[in-house]
Amino acid sequence: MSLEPQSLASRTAAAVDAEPWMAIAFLAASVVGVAAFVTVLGLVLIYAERKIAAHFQCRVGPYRVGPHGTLQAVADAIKLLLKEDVVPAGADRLLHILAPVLSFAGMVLCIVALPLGPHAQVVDLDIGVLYVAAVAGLGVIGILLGGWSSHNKWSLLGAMRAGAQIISYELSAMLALLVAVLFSGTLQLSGIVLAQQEGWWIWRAHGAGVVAFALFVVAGTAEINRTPFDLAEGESELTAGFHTEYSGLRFAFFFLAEFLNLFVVAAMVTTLFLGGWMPLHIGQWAAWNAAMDLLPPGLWFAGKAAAVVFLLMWFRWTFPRLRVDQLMRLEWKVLLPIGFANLFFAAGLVVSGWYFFPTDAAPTAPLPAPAGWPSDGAAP
Amino acid sequence: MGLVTDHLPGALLPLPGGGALLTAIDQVVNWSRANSLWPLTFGTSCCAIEVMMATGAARHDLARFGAEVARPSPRQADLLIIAGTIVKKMAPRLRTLWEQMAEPRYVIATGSCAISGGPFLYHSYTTIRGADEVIPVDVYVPGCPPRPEALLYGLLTLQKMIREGSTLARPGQVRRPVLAALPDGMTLDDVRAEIAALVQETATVDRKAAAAVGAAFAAQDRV
Amino acid sequence: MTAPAPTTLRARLDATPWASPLGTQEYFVNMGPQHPSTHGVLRLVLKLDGETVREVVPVLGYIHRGIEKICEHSNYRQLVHLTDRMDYLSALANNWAVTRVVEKAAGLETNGRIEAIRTLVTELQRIHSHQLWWGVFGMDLGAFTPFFYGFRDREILTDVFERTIGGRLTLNYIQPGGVMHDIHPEFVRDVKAFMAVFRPRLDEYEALLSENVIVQERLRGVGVLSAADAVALGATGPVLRASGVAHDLRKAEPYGLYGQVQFDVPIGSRGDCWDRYAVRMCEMRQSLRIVDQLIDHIPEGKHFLVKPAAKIKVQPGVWYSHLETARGVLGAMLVSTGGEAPYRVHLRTPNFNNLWTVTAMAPGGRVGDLVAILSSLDLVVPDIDR
Amino acid sequence: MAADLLPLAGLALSPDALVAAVQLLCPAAQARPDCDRPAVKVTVGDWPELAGRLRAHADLLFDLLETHTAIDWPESGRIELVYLLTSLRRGHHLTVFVDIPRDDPVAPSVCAVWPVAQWQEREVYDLFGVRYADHPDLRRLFLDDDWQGFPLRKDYADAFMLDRPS
Repeated sequence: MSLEPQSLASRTAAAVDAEPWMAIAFLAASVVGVAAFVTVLGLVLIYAERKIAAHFQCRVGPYRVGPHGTLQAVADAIKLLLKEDVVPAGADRLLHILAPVLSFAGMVLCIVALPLGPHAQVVDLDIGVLYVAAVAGLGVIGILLGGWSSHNKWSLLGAMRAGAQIISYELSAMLALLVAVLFSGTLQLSGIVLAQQEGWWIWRAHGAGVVAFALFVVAGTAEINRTPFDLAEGESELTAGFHTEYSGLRFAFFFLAEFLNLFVVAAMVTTLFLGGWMPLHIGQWAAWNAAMDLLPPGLWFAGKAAAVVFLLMWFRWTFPRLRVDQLMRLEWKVLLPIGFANLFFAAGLVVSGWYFFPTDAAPTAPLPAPAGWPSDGAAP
Repeated sequence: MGLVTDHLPGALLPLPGGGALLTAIDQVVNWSRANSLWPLTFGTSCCAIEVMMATGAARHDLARFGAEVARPSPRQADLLIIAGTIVKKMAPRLRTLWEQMAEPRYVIATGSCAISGGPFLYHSYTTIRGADEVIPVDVYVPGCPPRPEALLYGLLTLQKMIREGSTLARPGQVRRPVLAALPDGMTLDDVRAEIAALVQETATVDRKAAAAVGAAFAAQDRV
Repeated sequence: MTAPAPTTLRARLDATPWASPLGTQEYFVNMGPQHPSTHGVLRLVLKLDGETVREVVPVLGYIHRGIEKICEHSNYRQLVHLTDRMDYLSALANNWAVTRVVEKAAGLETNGRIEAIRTLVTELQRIHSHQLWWGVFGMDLGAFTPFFYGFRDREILTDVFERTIGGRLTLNYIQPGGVMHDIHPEFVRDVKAFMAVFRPRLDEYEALLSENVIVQERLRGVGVLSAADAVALGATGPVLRASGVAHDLRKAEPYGLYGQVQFDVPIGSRGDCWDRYAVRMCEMRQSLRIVDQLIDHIPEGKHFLVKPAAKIKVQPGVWYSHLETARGVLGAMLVSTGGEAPYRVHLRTPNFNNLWTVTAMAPGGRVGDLVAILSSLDLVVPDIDR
Repeated sequence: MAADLLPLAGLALSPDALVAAVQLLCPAAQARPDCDRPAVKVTVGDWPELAGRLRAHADLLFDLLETHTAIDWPESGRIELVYLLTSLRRGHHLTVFVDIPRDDPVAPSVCAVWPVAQWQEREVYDLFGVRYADHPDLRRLFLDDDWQGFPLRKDYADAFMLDRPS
């Protein structure tokens, strides 16, 4: 089995060179594929959340619609699609309509760059990590616009909370993410997965990986507005927060984006710290690694992502919500210093090569000089 | 309602087989609406504890029917459960809440207060005599307050009403709740016959039996 | 003395001064009457500066049904069922308050069995009420699971009530002259079974919510109510006790069998949300203690001493009687001019008086604090509005 | 602060002593024997001063205004205000009755003495129409601002109300 990753885009690029119409076929296929993937995944996540919540709470959850309630999310989706769509009087109509689309788009743009398996990645960008971090920020624009345009003070309050919260926690998420980038020596998501061929960063990095993992889980939970950081829509405080005035299809977009963001965070955690689709390899133990390879990489990825999703759901159904100033204090006074310290510690580890199974391609090799520069590498 | 639902019947019906297709679509749509009744978190009085909280809680678990997603915003809710007394000051707010809900929306009135004013019917200067004086109600669940099981039955009745009720071609057509509430295999005529039999039975007096019952009561009183 | 001109809410809001040290604008937000954390139809007009609450103006009357007026047109037996619908979470204590004042006014006797049953079921309902409060408190803080745990255990107790009383919530059980039905033969066994289940569950509650660091952060030092303020604003019950005033009518003026049982009155020291939370958690344990002492010693006797059809008549005069419900002091004042119906009934409800402490506690805190404060007051809105 | 508010058991005055003590403070106060708890009736002129003294006097210490309400007596043309006072520190109770004329019901506000009176007085204003002088915020409490009439008055008539069929 070849684990050499190859994104859909790179495979198609070869085909496009031969047959130009393949470009259109690639576009159409990826649009349909991503749409189907997103829909099915959203329904599964919604069903899983309701069922898991129910079992945490000593009840059975959806049970009557389809066997064990499996069609519950389908019924909800169809109902939401056909529900009346209200734009309140006094709302900024254009922004009101645009906001859920932006929120949804940010999430979909993240998903196309995620390596779900060695051959299951739509686009494999060189700067995948930066790209995901950047487009994930689109979601907050959607939330801010939605709250602003709704002409409702509760919405506005929710949106402002979300804005402050997501932008703050983005910092910690970045710092945690940089640790994995440092160890892997690349910004390419598939490269990061490959760099974990001899072990996942969470255990290979002498503590720095664990700290970064925990940081990223906390900051990620905050970025997707889930309990204990669900201040943006905190039901008991702001009725429904930024989406108070949304109904029908547009609310469904927010709702779906919220659940798929859960997957995006879980997938990022998996990719950066849990080896992505990489089986549990340990160094050069060939027998062990071969045994681990028996499970296909897609299953490895799904299993790890599901475990992280379950962890986040566990948070949600256990913890109460933080207060808005406590939330900020946690970020700026606790997580951020820890993140910085951890980053420097990790940098030290990388430079000294003092971690399990250091790769040969560590940044000790000199970088190639850019074209046109003097060959001795000195700046002109 | 939506762009699609408004224009779909007009576009489909002229086509060959369009009617059958429309019926199939109707069934799917009504199935989804019936099985995804998200209630509004709204309770005014005692009924809120029984029908909103106890029914949603672990033992009775409204989630089994897909109705546990309580939305605090009326825009996202499908079902308004009027749980408790409605007074004059609240009536305009209730109306506003109902108007803010997006179509299709359904209303269940629970408890005597929301049905008729209940214990506060007489000598009260504020109590509205039934929430249906303010907004249209689909299903009434009696009780003071109703047991959670009663609300579940009300919910199932509403689901039946939705499944058998309005179609895309004829929106707004509502199946009457009395018919929807009947168990399977029973028609309104059966009920009428049963009532007639009961009336007949109570109207006929068996003098001998009545005398025996009276004697038994008299004996009890002496003891 | 000059007669003042009555104002309106609009005028009241317009008259509030706008203070904006940063040049930012303060704004009003309506919380309620339909809001998930006002637990009913309480409406609060908040003046906010960003997230900070500057002022809270409660607006009442969204469930004002005129119970006092209806009482004037009811006879002395009919009074009881109306009280079920005020503070429905301590319906039995409400029944008892009105029953006591009618019994006092009409000179009706009770016996040991009646008093023991009344004390027992009222104490059980105090637990019942606090279980619901605990669940809803968790939900207001943003944790949903406590709600389900609270209700899971509450249903066991609801079954106990249902067997003896026949109802689940509005029980209408304690009547002038006795209790509606004698206790069910399985009552004692059921209550013991409940206590065996609930004691470990109470520890589970503590592990899930009390020991959670976020809960402690949210509650400690939030909504501080000094003892002097609590008394001045008329607070009673757990709210008053959390501020450090050991006032509990069960101890101060023992009624029922409270004079014969051992129990402690938990009090707080700082009067913050955490103290109010802790006081109620301790009260559940104390109630279990009371039930424990009484459950095996219910005296024999009749459960109803007045003929069910007998009309109750009261001589002219004024009577007042009060007792401790799960939320504070519930008083019933009865004015009679003779005959079978009261001339005037006034009900002093704990929630009406406890509510106003929020106007002293909330300013300066955040919106999230306000929700915690409201929840720590354990308000039942129909009891405020009557 | 908290410590001095703890009930001082055994210091409660007996009902007779309580009435006598009030009569010392306000000689015009009359005892009300038809009340089951110690009760006095004072004139509306004496009341504001007496209220302050009841609150502050070391032997009385009525720190809690348990409730305040009114009784309408249309036959004698008066509204009787009722103040139920409790001393948490002493553990005794006192009921104070104040008569005001029914056609011009103006009474002094005691919310400077007991702050909770602010809302209790608003309730009485709402339901009985008693106007309190120097009340900081006299508005309807339960009913809408534009409500006509005062429903707990005995002669309140409302086309909306239904009488129970007998």
